[in-house]
Amino acid sequence: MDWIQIGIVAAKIGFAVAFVMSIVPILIWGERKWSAYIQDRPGPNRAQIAGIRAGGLVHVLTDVVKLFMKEDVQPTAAMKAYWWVAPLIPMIVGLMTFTVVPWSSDFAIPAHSFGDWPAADLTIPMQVARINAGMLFILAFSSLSVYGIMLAGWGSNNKFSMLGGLRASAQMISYELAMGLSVVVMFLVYGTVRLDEIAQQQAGSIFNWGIFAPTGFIVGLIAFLIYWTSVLAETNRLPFDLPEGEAEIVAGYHTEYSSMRFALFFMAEYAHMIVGSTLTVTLFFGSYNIPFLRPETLQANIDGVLIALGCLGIPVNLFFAWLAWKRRRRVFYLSIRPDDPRQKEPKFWVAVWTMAALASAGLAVLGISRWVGMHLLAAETAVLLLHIGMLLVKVMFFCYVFVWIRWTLPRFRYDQLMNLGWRMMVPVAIANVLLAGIWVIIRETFLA
Amino acid sequence: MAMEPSILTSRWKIPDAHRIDVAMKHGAWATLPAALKMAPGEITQVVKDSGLRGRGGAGFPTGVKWGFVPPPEKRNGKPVYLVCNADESEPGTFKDRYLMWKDPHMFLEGIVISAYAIGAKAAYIYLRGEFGFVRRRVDEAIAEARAKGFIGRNILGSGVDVEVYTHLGAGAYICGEETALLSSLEGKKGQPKLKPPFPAVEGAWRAPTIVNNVETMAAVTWIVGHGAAAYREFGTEKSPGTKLLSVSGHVLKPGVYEIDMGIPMMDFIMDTAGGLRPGRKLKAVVPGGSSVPIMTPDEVARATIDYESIHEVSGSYLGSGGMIVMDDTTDLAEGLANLLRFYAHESCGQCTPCREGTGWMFRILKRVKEGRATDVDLATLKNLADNIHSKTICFFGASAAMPVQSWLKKFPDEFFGRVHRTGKVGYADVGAEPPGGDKPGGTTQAAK
Amino acid sequence: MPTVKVNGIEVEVAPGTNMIEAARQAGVDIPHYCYHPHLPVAGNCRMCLVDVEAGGRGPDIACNMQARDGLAIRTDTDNVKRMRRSVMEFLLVNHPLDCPICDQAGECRLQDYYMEHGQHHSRLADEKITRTKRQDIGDLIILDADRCIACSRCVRFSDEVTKTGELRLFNRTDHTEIGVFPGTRLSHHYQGCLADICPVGALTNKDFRFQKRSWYLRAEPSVCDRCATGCNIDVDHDHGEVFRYRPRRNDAVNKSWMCDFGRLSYKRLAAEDRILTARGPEGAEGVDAVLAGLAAAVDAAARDHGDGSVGLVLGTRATNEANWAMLRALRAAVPGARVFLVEGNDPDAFDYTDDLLVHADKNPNTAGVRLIAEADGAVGDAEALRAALADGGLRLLLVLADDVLARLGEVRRPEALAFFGTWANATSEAARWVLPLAAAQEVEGSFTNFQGRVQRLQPAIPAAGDSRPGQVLAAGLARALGEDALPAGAAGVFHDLAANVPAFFGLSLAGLGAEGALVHREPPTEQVAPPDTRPAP
Amino acid sequence: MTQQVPGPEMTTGQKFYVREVLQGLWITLKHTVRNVLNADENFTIIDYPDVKKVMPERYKGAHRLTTRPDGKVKCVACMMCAQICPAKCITIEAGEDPDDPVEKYPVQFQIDMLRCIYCGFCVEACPKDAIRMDTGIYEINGFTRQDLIHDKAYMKDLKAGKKPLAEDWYREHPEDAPPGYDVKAPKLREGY
Amino acid sequence: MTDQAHNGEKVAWTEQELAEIEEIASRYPSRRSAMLPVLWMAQHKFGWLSLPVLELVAETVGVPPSEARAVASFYTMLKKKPTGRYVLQVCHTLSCALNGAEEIIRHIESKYDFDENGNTPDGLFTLERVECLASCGSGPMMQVGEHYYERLTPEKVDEILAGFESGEPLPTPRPEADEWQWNLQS
Repeated sequence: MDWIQIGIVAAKIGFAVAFVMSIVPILIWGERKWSAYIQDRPGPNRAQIAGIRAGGLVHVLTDVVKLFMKEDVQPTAAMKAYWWVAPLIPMIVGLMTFTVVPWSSDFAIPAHSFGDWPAADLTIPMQVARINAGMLFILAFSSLSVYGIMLAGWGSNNKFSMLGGLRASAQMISYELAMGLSVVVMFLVYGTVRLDEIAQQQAGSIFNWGIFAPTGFIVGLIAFLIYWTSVLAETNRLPFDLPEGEAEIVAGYHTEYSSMRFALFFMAEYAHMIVGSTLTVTLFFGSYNIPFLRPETLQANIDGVLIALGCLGIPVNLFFAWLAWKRRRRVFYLSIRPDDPRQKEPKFWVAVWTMAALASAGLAVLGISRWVGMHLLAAETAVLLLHIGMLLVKVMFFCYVFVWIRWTLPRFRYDQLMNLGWRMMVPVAIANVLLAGIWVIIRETFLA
Repeated sequence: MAMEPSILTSRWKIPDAHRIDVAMKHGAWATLPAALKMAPGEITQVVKDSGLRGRGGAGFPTGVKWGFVPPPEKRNGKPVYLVCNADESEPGTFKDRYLMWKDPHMFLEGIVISAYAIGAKAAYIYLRGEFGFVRRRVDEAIAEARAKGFIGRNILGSGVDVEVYTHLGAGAYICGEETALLSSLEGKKGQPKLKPPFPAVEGAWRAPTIVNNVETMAAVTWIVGHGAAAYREFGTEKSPGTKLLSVSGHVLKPGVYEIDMGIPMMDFIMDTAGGLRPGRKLKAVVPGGSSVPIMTPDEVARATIDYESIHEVSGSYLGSGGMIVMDDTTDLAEGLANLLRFYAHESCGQCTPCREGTGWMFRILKRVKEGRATDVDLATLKNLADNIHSKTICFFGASAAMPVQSWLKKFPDEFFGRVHRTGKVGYADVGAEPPGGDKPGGTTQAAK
Repeated sequence: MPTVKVNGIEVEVAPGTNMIEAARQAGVDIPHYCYHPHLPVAGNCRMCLVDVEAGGRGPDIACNMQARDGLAIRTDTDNVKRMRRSVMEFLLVNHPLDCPICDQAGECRLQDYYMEHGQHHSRLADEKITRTKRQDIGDLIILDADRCIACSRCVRFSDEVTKTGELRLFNRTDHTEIGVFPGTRLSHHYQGCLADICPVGALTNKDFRFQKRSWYLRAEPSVCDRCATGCNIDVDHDHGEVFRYRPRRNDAVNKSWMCDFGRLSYKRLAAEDRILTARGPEGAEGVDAVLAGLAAAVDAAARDHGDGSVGLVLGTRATNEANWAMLRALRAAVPGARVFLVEGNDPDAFDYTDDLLVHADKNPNTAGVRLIAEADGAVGDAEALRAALADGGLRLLLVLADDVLARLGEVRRPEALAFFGTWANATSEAARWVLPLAAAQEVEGSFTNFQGRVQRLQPAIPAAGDSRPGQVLAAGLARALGEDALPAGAAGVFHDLAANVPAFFGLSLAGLGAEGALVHREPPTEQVAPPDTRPAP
Repeated sequence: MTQQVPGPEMTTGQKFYVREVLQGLWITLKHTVRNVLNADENFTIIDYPDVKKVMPERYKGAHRLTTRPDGKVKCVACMMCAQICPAKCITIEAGEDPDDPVEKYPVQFQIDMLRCIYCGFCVEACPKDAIRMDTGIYEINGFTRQDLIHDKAYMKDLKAGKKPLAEDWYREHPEDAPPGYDVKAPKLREGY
Repeated sequence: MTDQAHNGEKVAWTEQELAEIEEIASRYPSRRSAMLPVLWMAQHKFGWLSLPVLELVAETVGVPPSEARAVASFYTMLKKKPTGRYVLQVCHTLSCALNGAEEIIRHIESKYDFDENGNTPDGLFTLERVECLASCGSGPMMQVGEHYYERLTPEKVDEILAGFESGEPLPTPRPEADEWQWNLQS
């Protein structure tokens, strides 16, 4: 391994961490705003920078500042080692699991693209670690996060924390089983545990997606439902957030945590959401693939795609700019003082959306440039960016589904939770595995 | 009319009959010497036999009343007082004033005889405050009689002492009620006292007291002089004797008439009293002072003038003989309001129903008169009258209630025509017979 | 004894009893306003109208109906209900809607009977008649003629009880208005009773005015301690604060009345000069420490100078129990101690006496202490005390409740003085040890009034500050002196007292009842064993 | 002991809750979409605290003491509100006003808003219409406990918050309406 | 006892009046029974019953002053306010009302300017509406002093009042009824 390869791996690690960690604050903001809209509230709207509130995004900044500045309260009777290490585990686990997720098709650098380098065609897999264990690695790691919660619960030396920790571990272990079984179904139908291969298999039509064709529809759908439900439980999100049952056990396992330690738990939850969404997308929803556009096709027709995207982006962004301009007549702006700094906001938004429109125009220009043969942007790079963008869009959609479900459904009772897990999902998952096996035999035998 | 007897009024036509010399020429003070020769019990018996009923209004047999005075051994050494009730205040009644003015010796003689009969050493003539001029004449008569030895110590050498004093009231209708009169005589507010004890047992100054009307006293003179049998030749079986009637209102010859009891009422009104003004029809008659129930022309036509007949025919009373005749020009609502104003003005203010109720009834009637009332008010009025009647210390409450009850009952149209009809109240609610078309009895809260 | 029937219940009553009282004995409450058991019958409110079943005619008022054989009344017929409703309506026709500002609210007969007998909707469509409101007619009375229902109770009270006749009903008809002669004021010292007997809010107590709504108050029966009459009172209190005294009916003592001096004496419970903490030679130390110091001094005096150098003055203002417990405590520890009884009035007693209720002796328990002293046999009087003080032999004097120094006047003071009292006075000023004695309304115990009637006190409020009942202090002193056997509870002390003082033979604290019990004028020769009413240990 | 009230029997399909869950999701989705798109109409979502909701007339907000024309409070310290208050949060000290025909007035009238449960019984019980909760004030806050004990002086100065709803107000005062607002066909209360 | 109501004059009885009071009081078993006669005397002497007068009466009769005021307030003929020289007491009860008492009252009211107490500013007249005066048969009627003016018509009222205005004294106390009583006319 040479330094370049090490550099490439380091860059990929950096990207993976950045991918998760940059979505987390946006997700936190998104959850606040979406939940507010679901409940007909305005959501966060007080924090501002020079009158610009950015729809409440500034609050995330203030939260970060606040959490850094806050006193780190440490219970006297806490078991120090456990207590210290506990918040780290879920976060590390969340980031670790992301290492095997592919975020694009392989990135090929043709030989001698940059003078002498590379010596031969260099194919860089777009995932941090392409290991054979693949999904198994994820299963192994994600089950570790329960340690963080258990240690936090135990180490806090607080009965609420302890109860929360116990609940969490019982819940996570219960649902891991069903989750594993539903993943097994996908292994069967894909015939591999490697996520990059799974992603490749789903290219093309959306009927190549995991929940559809390769799985004979019903098997994949059932597997998806079980998997998604388990993911909800694994991430301790509503309707399965019993470890934090505020009404009964205060805040559960992280009752005693404050400041950045609490923030770690907090972020870990969102990191898990992102990882969960990413895996869902990877397993069932075509991974990074753009529907109906195989990577090869995409690369071949990248000019047209860029032009189309850019041209579509301009009116859309201008429409949003127009909306923003219209919003200056809201009762809100009539209610606050004329010299209030927030009066600038409509202009700000108009500017932002105009910039976005310009960016779209730039995209179109890039496509045109390729079309006329100027090659301002390499086709491979464009494909990479489009794939990452596609993945981002899909992941964000499922993150929204997380939030959506949270603010729609009420919390389960603990016995209901256990009932559902053990008496409903596990049998159904086992049956589904059988079904999948039959399907695979049929497929291999009759349809091949 | 030929049949007009002249027992009490025998000296009225004689000029200056109030002078003792003139009066004695015509038979005054002739009975006294004979009476003094009788035992007190004998006189009482004669009066009892004559069936003389008190002429003040209640019609209680005089001799029976005298019999209530405890015998000397039961009096604890207390004296007996005779009080002559000359507080003639009943609207429509003015016979006593004539009697005292025209022929004071007639009743003075009766007073002395009565005082002797019941064993009283002092007799008080309680005159209403407005009768200052009458008092002067009575005082003169007393002085003349005293000079002749008919009044004072050792009357006519018989050893009997009777002092007669006049006592002037000061304007209060209620002082015509015997216990109120005694209170007033004692120098207090003229408020009726509780019965029992009755005045004949415990009256003025807590001593046995007999209170008799002026006309009664005058009749006693005649009865003792002529005997009970002679007296019974006049009048009817149960209402023997003659009666002074004072007629007022819409008749051509109002005034005081002495009549033989039992003559037809309509004849009396139409002939003796001069009849109505030409072209007028009789509308109603109040036969015995304002407080007795009213009579319709039909009842007048059927009734004869005596205690029983009037009550049987119309439920009314002969009372004090103050007959008020009303022709068809009369507005009965206004008339009743006028009467109630009188009662509201004259209530002594002692006991609750009368104190508060008369004023309230007047206020309602005032509104009825002015057209500001509804038929619910009429039901209230009737109900109030029922609530006052016989719930009070003295008879005043009933006196105020009876006109309301009877006027509403017998002339409902007069009142219903003056009020706003809500339809909640029917004729039965005011105690009236429902006419043909009207449904019997509305139901209102007031009526309940 | 005539037998009458009330609602079918036969009841035998004393001759001359009216039917309201007879019905009360039959357990039937007949509503009334103008009738008052201690005033002449006026019969003008008409609220007590009842149906006469037998022995009379028609509906009649119960207050003016004397019980006689064969009389039967009913109070539960529809007619009676109708009559009550109509009378209530008449009473309220011109009554102002003053309940929110009226102090009588909560104990107002109009309200009570209205809830029970009223018709609960108004038929009055006309203006009400108004009369003069808020007239200041006496030191203790505000008159609101508008609220008056002309029951004339106050008129009869001022005519028959105080015989001053200031109050009259003026005018007639519904303009009848209660009042005094313009320019004059109530002059007697029973003004508070006017507010008590007024069934509505026309006469209200200026002192109590707007202080508290009556329904927040709880009443505890007690006895007034301002003079030897010992009027029975109800102590109205809320959350440990006394707001007023009201006379409690006791026909043998105060009927339904009490004087204004006694009535206002509730203020003394929270007065500035209350002794709230124990004080010894070194300042405030706590009751037990001061008692210990006092006991040491008693011991020392008795040891050094003989028993006769210790003296005790019994308190005519303290309860029987306090006196007896004190006497027993000292006699047990210092058998030869000299005991005195100094009668007389303290300087803080009010200077007024009449022949109605206010007794010349302003101490509530003179009679009781006399009896205790008599039973003890060796109690000296004021002269004896003066003499004992003059010769200097009396070195330590314990004083219970009374301002003995003021009563004695110029006298040589003892070397050391201990004062058990409720209010500061000349004796407490001069005392070396001062112990806080709980006031009469704060303790359980008994007073014996001038008639020899033993009347029970019950604690209405907790004792103020550190103060304690006399028997508790006495028991504490006895303990400090080494005597542990004496009872400290009031019932126990009274039991002991009844067993030892002949005049009290056979009495028990719980057995005194609401009206008290007379002591034996001539003590029975044999001791009657009192019932032991002490609670089981 | 609680008692289980039997509900209607559920069908097998209902037991899976799939339809119900989807219904719920559909509703919340609708709200999200509408709020995102209607954001500039700004009436389903109010930009509190810069824009405050006008409370309906009968909204039970902070208490106020009504006054007579002469400026004195109508309250006569009858204690009815204190009596009825289930939270026992009203403290009144009565006094006599010698110059006033009403005689009795509250020297002090305090409501502990920390205890108040906004039941409105005090308003019902008041015989003088002296206390009302019609201020429309729903922001009851303070930095100390003492701040949240509203006293007579404070409550006396509060005014009735009987503001018309925005559409009523704009109908009468079109000049105040936001530009483009259609006075005749208001679409303001949608979403309530 | 002095009072503004009596121009600062002392309110007291003369010797002669005291003797008369004693004579009246001797007629009754209790002294307080002389209350009404003494009140009458006081009213005749002082014109009306002011508070000092009531106090004097109460003292004379031996009752609390409040009692004297209570009694005086009960009776309508005892004047608690100053009156004019001629008190025109017009009956307006039923019988007189039937015969037009209101008309007479309105007529008198229209002639003079009466204040709320019924007095004219010159102190000559006081108009009072009174209840039945026992002259029902001869209504409408009014009493001035002790004299009954009966069967009134507006013209007759004018004549009577004109006489008073010219200072004519009150006629001899008597009712007028003699002149027209039907059954006495022979």
